[in-house]
Order: sequence, then C-alpha cells, then structure tokens
Amino acid sequence: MAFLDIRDLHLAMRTFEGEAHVLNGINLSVERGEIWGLVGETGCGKSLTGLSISRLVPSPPGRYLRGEIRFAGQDLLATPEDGMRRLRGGHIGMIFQDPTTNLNPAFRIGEQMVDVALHADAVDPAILGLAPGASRRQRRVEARRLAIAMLDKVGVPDAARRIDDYPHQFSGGMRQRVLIAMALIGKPELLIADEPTTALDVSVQAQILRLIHSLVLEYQLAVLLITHNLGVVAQLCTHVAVMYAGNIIESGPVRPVFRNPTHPYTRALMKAVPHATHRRGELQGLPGSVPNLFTPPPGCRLAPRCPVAQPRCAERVPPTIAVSPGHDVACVLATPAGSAAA
Amino acid sequence: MSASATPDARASAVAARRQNWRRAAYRFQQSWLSIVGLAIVVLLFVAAVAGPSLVPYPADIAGGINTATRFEAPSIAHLFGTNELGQDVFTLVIAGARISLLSGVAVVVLGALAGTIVGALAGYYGGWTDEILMRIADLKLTLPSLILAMAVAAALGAGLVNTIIAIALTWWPGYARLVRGEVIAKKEELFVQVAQALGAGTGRILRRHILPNIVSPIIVKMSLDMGFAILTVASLGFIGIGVKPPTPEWGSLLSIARNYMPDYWWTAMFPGLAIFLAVFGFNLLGDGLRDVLDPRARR
Amino acid sequence: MFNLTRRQSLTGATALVASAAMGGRAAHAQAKRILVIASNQDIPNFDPHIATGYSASMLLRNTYDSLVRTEGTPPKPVPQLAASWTASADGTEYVFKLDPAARFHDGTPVTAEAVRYSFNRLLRLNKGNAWMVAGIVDENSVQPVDAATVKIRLVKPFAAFLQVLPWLWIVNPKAVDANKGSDDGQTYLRSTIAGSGAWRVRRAEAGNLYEFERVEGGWQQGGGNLTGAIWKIVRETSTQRLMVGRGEAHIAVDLTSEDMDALKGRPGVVSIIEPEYRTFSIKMNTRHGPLADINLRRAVSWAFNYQAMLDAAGYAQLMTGPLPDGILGFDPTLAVPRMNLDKAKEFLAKSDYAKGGIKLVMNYVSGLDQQRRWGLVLLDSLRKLGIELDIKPMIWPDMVASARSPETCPDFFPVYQTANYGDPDNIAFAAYHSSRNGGWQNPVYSSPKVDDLIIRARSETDEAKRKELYVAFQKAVVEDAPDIFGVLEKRKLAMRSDVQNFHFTPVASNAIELFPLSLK
Amino acid sequence: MLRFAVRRIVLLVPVIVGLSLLIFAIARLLPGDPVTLAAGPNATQAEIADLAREFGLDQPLPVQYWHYATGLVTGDWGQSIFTRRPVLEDLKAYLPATLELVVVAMVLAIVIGIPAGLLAAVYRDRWPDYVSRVVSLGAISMPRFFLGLLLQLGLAMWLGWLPLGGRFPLTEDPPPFVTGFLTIDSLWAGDPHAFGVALAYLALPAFATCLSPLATITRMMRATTLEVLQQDYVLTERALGLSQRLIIFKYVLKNAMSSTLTVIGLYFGWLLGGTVLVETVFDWPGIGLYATKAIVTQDFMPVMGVTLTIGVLFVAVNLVVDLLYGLLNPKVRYE
Repeated sequence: MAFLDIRDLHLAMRTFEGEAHVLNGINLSVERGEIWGLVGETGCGKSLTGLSISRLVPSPPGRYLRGEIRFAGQDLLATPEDGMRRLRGGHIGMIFQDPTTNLNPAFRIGEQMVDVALHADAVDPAILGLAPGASRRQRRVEARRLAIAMLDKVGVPDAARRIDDYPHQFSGGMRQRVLIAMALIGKPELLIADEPTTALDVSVQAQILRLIHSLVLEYQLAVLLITHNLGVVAQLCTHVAVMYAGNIIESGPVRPVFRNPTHPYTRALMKAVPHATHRRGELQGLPGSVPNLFTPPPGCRLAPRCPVAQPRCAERVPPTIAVSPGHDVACVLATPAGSAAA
Repeated sequence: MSASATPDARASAVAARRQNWRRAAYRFQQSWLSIVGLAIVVLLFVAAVAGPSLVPYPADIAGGINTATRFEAPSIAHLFGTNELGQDVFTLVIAGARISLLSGVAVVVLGALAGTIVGALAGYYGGWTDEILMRIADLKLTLPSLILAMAVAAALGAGLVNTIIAIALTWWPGYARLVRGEVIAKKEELFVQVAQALGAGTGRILRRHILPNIVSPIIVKMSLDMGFAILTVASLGFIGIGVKPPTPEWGSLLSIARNYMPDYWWTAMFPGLAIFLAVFGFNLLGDGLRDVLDPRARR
Repeated sequence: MFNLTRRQSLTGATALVASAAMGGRAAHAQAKRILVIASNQDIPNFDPHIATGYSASMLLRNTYDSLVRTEGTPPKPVPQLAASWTASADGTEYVFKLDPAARFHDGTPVTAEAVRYSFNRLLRLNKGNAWMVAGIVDENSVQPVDAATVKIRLVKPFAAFLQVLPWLWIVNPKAVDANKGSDDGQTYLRSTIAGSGAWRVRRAEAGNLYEFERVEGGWQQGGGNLTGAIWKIVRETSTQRLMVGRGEAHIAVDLTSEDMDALKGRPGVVSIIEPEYRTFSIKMNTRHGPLADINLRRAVSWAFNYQAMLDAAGYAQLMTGPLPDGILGFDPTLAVPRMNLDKAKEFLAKSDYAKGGIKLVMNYVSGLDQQRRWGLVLLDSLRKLGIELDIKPMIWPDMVASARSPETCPDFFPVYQTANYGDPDNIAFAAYHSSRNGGWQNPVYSSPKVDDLIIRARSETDEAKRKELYVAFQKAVVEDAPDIFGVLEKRKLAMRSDVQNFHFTPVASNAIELFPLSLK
Repeated sequence: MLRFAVRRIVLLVPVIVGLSLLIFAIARLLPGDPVTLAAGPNATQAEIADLAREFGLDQPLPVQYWHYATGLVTGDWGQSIFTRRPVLEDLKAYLPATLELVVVAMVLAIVIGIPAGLLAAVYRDRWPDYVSRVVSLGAISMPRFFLGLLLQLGLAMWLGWLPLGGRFPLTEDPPPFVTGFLTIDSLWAGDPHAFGVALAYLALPAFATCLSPLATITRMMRATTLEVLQQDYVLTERALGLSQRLIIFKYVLKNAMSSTLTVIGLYFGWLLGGTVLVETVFDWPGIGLYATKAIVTQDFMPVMGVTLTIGVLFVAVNLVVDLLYGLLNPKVRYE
C-alpha cells in the first residue's frame, strides 16, 4: 500500500439547490519523495481532494459517500477529529493559495509559529527534543528557537528579528515562506500545497518552487501540489493527476503524461497553457462549461463538451485504462498499454 | 457580455432573477424566526387598519369613559381588564397599534427623506457641501438622540405630530451617511456619466438616475429601523412628553398605568407587552429580511 | 455585624443584599431616628419670601419660625415666636409679645426689628406669599415697640390676618445683610437657611433629597424624639406607596385614592383620609371664545358628568358652589348644576352654538393624572352636546403664561386651590376677584357685583354679617357659571404606625411639621 | 502610536467646538421663551426684560454664542433658570451616578456578550445559537422602561430582595467622595457593608441598562466571529492542528474583538444618553434624570450642559476605542 492511498473517494456537498457530487471516485497513490501535481479547472474538486486528506471539509454540508483515504496505513475517514488533529501539523502540513490572507493579521508570526510548534511537539516530543518534564516556559523558548531556525531555513532573512513582526510587514513572497516554515515546523511527512504560488509574482513563484523542491529532497516529503498551472507541474512535479468534474481522468508520471496526453480534456488543457488567462468554463477547443454536478450525465462527464465524443460515452463511466505503466486514462478511446500497436 | 440584448439572454436574466427570489423566499422560510416576525407584523397591520371596528368598546378609543366599571380585572367582557376610567384596556391596546405603526412609519419615512436629501446633496456635490453636511451629521450622531428628541418634543408641545417631528429630526444622519456613500459610488457609474454628458440637470440626474438605484438599501434600513422608531415613540410617551389624551398611545398608557402597579397590573402589563411584541416583530422581520437581502450578513 | 473582611463581602454580596439593604438600614435609622417623607415635589428655592408650594412650605415651616403657628381642625393660631398677642376691636391693630428665648441659628435673639425686616423684605420682593397680605400690610405697618414687642397696623381690617401669619416667616437680618448682594439676599437665601426654626438643612441634593437635622441647642422646648428627617423626592405615587408599605419611608404625602385602597389593611401602615380645604374646579374663559356665552357655559355645567368625576377622584366629595364644605359662610343649600342632559340641551339651544359642532380647548398640567382624568370626563360629557374637546398637557409655567390674557387663555382652565388659611377669603379673593385677572388663580372672570361682595366680606368683622355676605357671594358666582365646580379631594396621607404624635390639620397638611413627631 | 494618539486628541478640538455650536443652535432654534418661564407667574414685563439681560438673552446670537463658548472654557456652564444653580456643579453631582451605571452595565454586557456571541457563532444553527439569537433580539426589543417596571415588580415588590430604586439608603451617608462611584468609594473607605448596599441598589438598574448592549454585543460578536471563522488563516490554523479552543479563544477572539470594539464604543456613548428611561424608572440620580427634569420645565442650560457632556464623552470614548483598536489591530498602529 502506498504512503497516501485514496481509493474510490466520493464526496457530496449539500447546497440550496440540492446535493452536489463533487468528488466522484478519486483514486490516487502517493509515495514519500513523490511530488504530485493535481491539476484541473476551478471547481473540479482538486482543492476538496486536498482538504479531504486533512479532513477539513466541513460536515455538514459535506458527506463522504464511499471510499477511503489511507495515510501511512491509517484510515483517515474513520479517524475521529481528535486523532485527525494529531496528524495535522505533525504529519500532514498544508499551505494555501493566498499568503496575504492565510496568516492571522492580529498576531506576530512568531506567536503563530510557536503555537504550531508546541502542538507538533505535543504529538511528537522529538520535535523540540525536550525532556517530558520541561516547563511551559522552556517549551516556548525552544519552540521559538525552532521557529527561527525554520524561518532561516525557508530563506527569511534576519529571522531572529523578523519573527516578532506582524504579517503585514512582510512581502507576499516572504509571507508564503513564513507559511511554508509554519507548515514544516512539525516535520510532516506529507505536504499538501494548494496553489502555493498562484498569488505571487513570477520571479517569486520560481523561488518558492525551488524552496519546496529542496525541502522535499531534504525531508523525503510526499507532496500533493494543487494547481491549475501546468507550467508549475512541469517544473516541479514527478507525477501529475488531471481532474475534471470530480474525477481524475488522467494520471501518471509527468513526462509520459505531458508528452503523450491521451484524454481529450488533458489535451485541451495542454493547448491552453500558453494563454496565461483563460476564462472559467471556456477551455481552448472545448465549448460549453463544467457540467452541472447535481444531476451529472450518466456516462463520461466530459461527454457533452468532448470533441471526439461517441454515443457510448454518454452511457456509462469509462473505465480507467493504463496506457503505459503508471499512466492511467479514463477514456473509452484510450488503448491499453501493449495494444497500442495493434 | 455583448449578448445582453438577445431574447435568450433576457429570458435567462429573468429566470435568474426568479431564481434569486425563489432562493430568497426559501431562505426566509427556512428561518422560522422571520416567519414569526412576519406574523406579528401582519397582525399589527390588521389591528391598525381594522382595529377600531374589531374592538369590543370602540367608543373608548375616542375617550369614552365608564366610571362604573373602574379597575376591573381581566374577564370575558374585558379581556385585558379596565383602567382607572373604566375604559377597556384591550380596546385601547388594539387601538394603540394604529398610533404606534403610524408614528413609527412616519418617523422612519421622514428621517429617511431628510437623510436622503442631505446625503444625496453631499454625495453628489462633494467638496464643501459634502464636508459641511457630513460634519453636521457626524456631530449629530454623537449627541444623545433620546434627550434631543425629548427636548425638541417638549419645546414643540404635546401631540403626535410634534413627537414624530422631534424624533425624525434625530433620525436623519444614519440615512444621510448611507445615501451619501451610495451616491458617490453610483455617480462614477457609466449611466450617470452618460446622462451628464447628455446635459441632464443635477436634479434630474439625482432623481431619475441615482436615487432609484439606491432605494433598496434605504428600504432595508427602514425596515430595520421600524422597531426602534416605535420604541422611541413609546419612550417619549412613557416620559410623559408625547401624545395628548385621549390618544391611546402605548407608552403613555404604560406611563399612567405604572402608578397602578402591582395591584392593577393589567393596566400596565398589556400596553408594555404590546410595545415589546411590536418591536420584537419588526426586529425579527428586519433581521430575516437583511439575512435574505444582504448577502454579506448571511452566514 | 458588618465587620467583614473585603473578601467575605465580595463573595457574600448576594447574601448581603437583602440584609444589608433592608435590615441594616432600618437598624441604622432607629439609632438615629430619622423620619423619611416621600414627596414628588422638589424644593428648588429656600428663600422664605420667594418660595411657594407645599414642599417649600414644609422646609420653611421647619427651618424658620413665624409669629404664630397653626394647629388643629378647624385650624387655630397658636404661639410660636409670639408668646402672646392682642388685637384692637376694629381689627386693624395687632400687638405681639415675642418669646424672649427665641434665637436664630447663629444665636442672635429674634427681635421686633427682625419681624419688621422680614415683613418689609416680603413686601419689597412682592413674591412668594406676599399676596396674602397685599393691600393689608404696607411698609409702615410693622412697628417695633421694643425689642420684644411688635405692633402691626393693618391698612384695612382683615379677618383672616392671624390665619395667614404662619406662612410669613421671620429671617435673621444680620445674616441676610451680611450677604445682601445686589438682590436683597435672594442669592444667599436661595440655598441657605437664616431662620430660627428647630431644624436645619444638613444635606441638599437637588431633585433627590433634603435632609434635616435638629438644631443643637435650639430655643424650642419639648417636641418629639426625631434626630433628623429626609424629604425624599419620589415622583411616582405608586413608588411612594410601596416605600411606605416596605418601611423605606415613614410618610407619603402625594398618594392617590388607588394607592390608599392598595394600602388598606396593610400591617404597620396608618391611612389618613381627611377632608381639606383644597378645591378643584375647571375654570371657563368667560371673556373670549365660545364660552363667553353664558348659556353655553350653563349648558356645559349641566352636561358635565359629576358622578364620573367623583368616581375618578376616589376619596373626594363634589363641591357645592365655589367654597369648600365646612368653611365659614359655606351654603350647603346652594342650588348648583348636576348632570341633566335635557337642561343642558335647553341652555345649548339658547346659546349661539345650538348645534354644537365646535371644538374647545382644555389645557392641563402634564403629569397631574387627576386633571387628565377629569379632562377625559369633560371630553366624554361634551360629546353629548356635539362639542369636541382638545386636551393639551402643558408644563405649569406655560399654563400660567396662558392665563395672562383672555385671548391666550384656553376655553377650559383646570385649577386646584389649596387653602393656606382656613378662611373663605382665601378662595373667594384669590379665585374670583377681578384684581387677580391674568393670574392662574383667576385668569379672566370678573364681575363688579362679586368683587364688591368679596371686598365687603373681607373687611367685615362681624361674623354673622360676613357669613351673609359669603352666602350672597356664592349665589352670585353660581349664577354666572364661570367654573365647573368640581371636587374637594380628601387629603390622603399614609404613615408608618411607628410615627407618633401626628395631628392632622386641614391646611397644608402635606407640608409636614416635624417638631412634634416621634419615632417609636 | 503616541503620535497617532496625539493627533487624534488634537483633532478633538474642532469636534468639541462644532458640538457646542450645534447644541447652541438647536437650543436657540427651538420655540419657547425660557425667560418668561423663569420669571415666574407674577412677573412684570420689566422684570422679564431684566432677567433677559441677566442671562444675556437680549444680545445678538453670535455674541450669545461667544459668551456661551468662553463660559464653557472658563467653567461657567450657565445656570438653571429655575434652581439658579450652576449647571457645571449639578453635572459634577449627577454625572458619577450615570457613569457608574453605564460602566457597570457595559462591563456586564462585555463580559457576558463576548463569550455568548463567540459560542453562538461556534455552535451556529444549533441550540446555543438559537437561544442566544432569540434572547438577544428579545432583549433589544424590550423597552427598557417596561423591563425596569417588571424587574421592580418581581424582585423588589414581590420578592423584596432588592431595593425599589435610588442609589443608596436615604438615612445613611454615602462613603466619602473619591471617584463618585459608590462601589469604588465604599471599597476605598474600607466599608464592605456600604459596598454591598451600593451593589444591591445598582443591581436592577444595571441589569436593565445592560440588556440592550449585551444583546447587541452578542449579535455583533456572533456575526464577526462567523466572518472571522471563514477567513483563510483560520483554515490554516486548523490545518496545522491547532486545537479548536486555542483557535477560537485566542486567534479568532482577538480578530473578532476588533470589530466588536467599535460597537462597544458607540454603545457606551449611546448609553450615556440612553439611561434616561432607566434612571426615571429606578429613580437613579444621574444626568438622565436631571436632563428629564430640565426638559420638562424647558430649562435650557442644564439640557445644553448634559447634551454637551454626553457628546464630549461620546467622542472621548470613541477615541479610546480607536486607540484600543490600534492595539488589537497592528496594521492600524503602524500606519
């Protein structure tokens, strides 16, 4: 079993209009040291997948219909909130999109980092490495030392002084570094990064990506990088999974997938890359928009927009087929590995 | 979108609006508190409109007395008992709904009107006009409105109209601020600029183009203010600076009846409860409406 | 008992509440014997020659002395500063022998000169109670004979002279002269006592309370055991009633009939419901507006629902004409209007307003609930004549201002007249003599015939002849129908049973005299 | 921070001048003839004219305002035309009672309202939320004078636990004046009995006064907490495993407080003028009762004095709130 293993995950969200099936049978396996890029349009369910791993989807309105998420063998959907809390911060770190809104503006960054470190230490005393009888004060001092070290590591200059600054005193890139430091202070094994660079300048983006890359190498992290930017995936990731309307429709190691995109949606996505701005719902070469999730079409969810759709596409969900080792595609037109020549 | 003129798009816009209304109505129904509020307010309006023809002793409303039946405890004949002049308390309380509702509406409408004019002028002209009007409004907000209203009402003399004027005079700054903000925002919008370019006069632009567009926040505020306006009218009545007898205003009924507590509790209890219910009803309704109409407040 | 540590007091705050607030205070008051009187009237001015109203009277009669006091039912003059007095046969000259022991609070003796000084100051300022002796006493009337003897020569005879003396207080000339300022000491006396009374003001919190304490070494002998007293301003009569019921106050002076009913049978509470010379009538504007028509006035008088007025008043009796029952010269056989719609309509038909259809105005003092009730009774009565009534609450000063001229005077002007002295002249002169026109007691009514009767009655010294004159006066007034003669409300006081030695007197009985009172 | 504070304080000057001008204008625009009223029932035309001269009411309006304004600065706030007492002295006597009432009520409202609002938000759409919403709307709708009467009826008349009204037992001397707050003065004097008594007298009026700010603070706190709970940083904090308690009571609370603080400031000022009704019901000797009496007799100077005092206090309280806001909100402080 993989380090992170998501099997047939179904998530429904209740809204005014009814219950929407937002995740529709996600399958994903991530090992330590792998950097997975999870790509797709806004609303395809990639962020919810990330949140599901940390069990941060509020319930209600969220409801898991089926499936399981296993993290280091532990079934997360069956883990009580208390147990989840021990995993968060300590074993699973998360970074979110907008560094300007993800740091609490009313507190010095040190304050927030120290609290995270103390929490991580409560889960795993090795984090601070203090004896069990250490006083609160000692722990705080040590946690602060660790926080400074962490800031230093992610490249915040003059960390010992800046730890007492407020978030608004940092630039966007620096704030994202602070958030990364905060996410990694508990030495997690899995890092979920939800669009970590989207809100940043291109040059800063590259720095952050490089930082993540170096940290992966150092800590043997498993990373789930959620993004809509295929360029980022190409730069950083080892693997990629393409999502559409709650399904992973194509996944595999970056190189084969990018070199040989098989699913019509992936192809459309690849064509869109040069255009930095693409409006929601209007993907290059794909007319129409993301399907209604309340009453999804019975077959392939892309069928109504698909340029190469066939009658059978609308009848049943296409099976997932491995077009090459590890490269899976959910399309009736895909041909299994080995039969391609035929 | 360039397609806004096509029949298709218009139909979908209509559908979207209908959808919005349905959604609003749904949300409103979801909140049973709002329904209770609506029910109370409807009841109040019924009492206000049809009250005099519903009550058992309509003569008492205009000051009819019957000193042979003073201070009778609640009974079938007198649901809320009788007061110091033998008047039927139930009759007076029901008749009071008209007074309270009327004065509440009048205060809010007058306040909104004055505030709208001030706010619109300040927002539209900007500069010194804006500065002076808004400074006055700000200063006005720092003054104790109840004391001010009391002073003005006392100086003008007793009577419902004077009371309403006195309260409305302290009521406008809130609206002035609201309207000014909206006018400044709307002034920059394209349709106003176009009208200006076409040479429309100031009054016309304000009247025809800007004000109609800011009616809905004003109405939301008015609905939220109703309860408080009723409460203020009753407060003045309670202090004894309010209506003239025999007007059956709740606050003054309570003020008089206060002297008969606790022995003749019914004379005080029912007018007091009526004030509470009326204000509560409007507050529930206003709260519900705001939740529905103001998406930011809805969570 | 209260020797608690701070911590105990904090944790035990709730437990303390009941015992501390109630029992503790009671015990405290017992030791000091402080009488608490609840009243709704403030005492804005302490000047004995300016201040009026029963609350000021209470303060003044306790902190100042006058030549004579009043006591009993019917009220009789008894010695105070004057130990004895004589009057000449024609009733124009009085000689008073002052009590040699009398001392002002600063120790100066009360002399004949002080009497002269006080009378002249009263006349000079011409405010307060000066009207009581207006035209009777002038600046040369008071003549010191020696330090302890003073002679007062009246300008003309005044039968009620001794009755008004209790309300004319003697100030300490030395103290006033030292603080005379430019206003004859008005500023000084407004908040300072310069008298010889048995009490002084210990604490004055305007609008809240006035505390009195017994003057140490005061010249008065005897009296009750009180060490102090508090005049507490309590606006709501129901609150006054509750305070007496709970023992938080010993006497409440402004109770309504409903309050008295509620207190009935309450242990520890004594109710005093006594007739008093306080009239209430609704004056009509005889000079301006529709009511200048005598037939309309008569129609109104006959249409008025007297029974309802009486019902709404509670402990009261209807007036028979302008004078209160039982006073000298009162005519119980006088024929006065009582509700009779046929008769009322008859008069209405004779008036210029045979069809009704007019709207009249009545002002009343806002906050005086009885007046409001009677206003509603009038409204209800007038409706039967097809006449509407606009009832306007007003503050008292505005009422007074409206009385200044017939044009500003409302159609109906309700007014209480409290007798300060037990003589018919008090009400007859104040309320019906045309010289008082423009004042609140008699805004507009004027009749040469009535004027003549009043003046003759006032200086007549033969009692039988006086009575005759007053009978004629009553008949003449009723004939003119200037008022709706209303009710004599009974004086309603509630008192804790531990208050001792209280004797009711029908004049200014709510201006409690502290001196004789004791607390058990 | 200091510069910020100084600048704000300097800005108060024109505000106070504006306030005095506005109050003066309102007082002079109102109908009514204070001089005739003051002169009394038997005054002659000459006496009325004298009185007008004495009060300076015969001067042109700008001159009158100048006298009024200079008087304000030199401590002459005019005098009541009826009692002839200096307004400033009356205010000194009555203001502490109102302040004590308002401060105690506000403290109650804050201490209860903030946790209540926080809990309502955390338990959104569950019973604590419903209860707090209905109760707080009910409390806002409750006329304070009616509530006061009911409290008197229940706790004072029927149960007899608490005094009906007033501020201190009549026959006892209040503790020596230090702050004018009887609760503090009695503790200062080391008199626990007087403290208990003062509390007993304070209980009902303070409760009646606190309900409406309590309800408003609860509602405001609920709304802002809900807003804060939606913020990204709360998600981050949860995602990094911080406990719900730590998040709510430390990280959310401080953020939600800063918006609620503004409401608290506004309410404090509003209450100063809004205690009129409670003071009337409970016979609480504060400026509200003082103003009411002056209004009923159309006595201008006390009304102007009270209005100005409340206006200035309102501005001052909001200044303090602004400064506190800076403390809670580092962004403001450093700009």
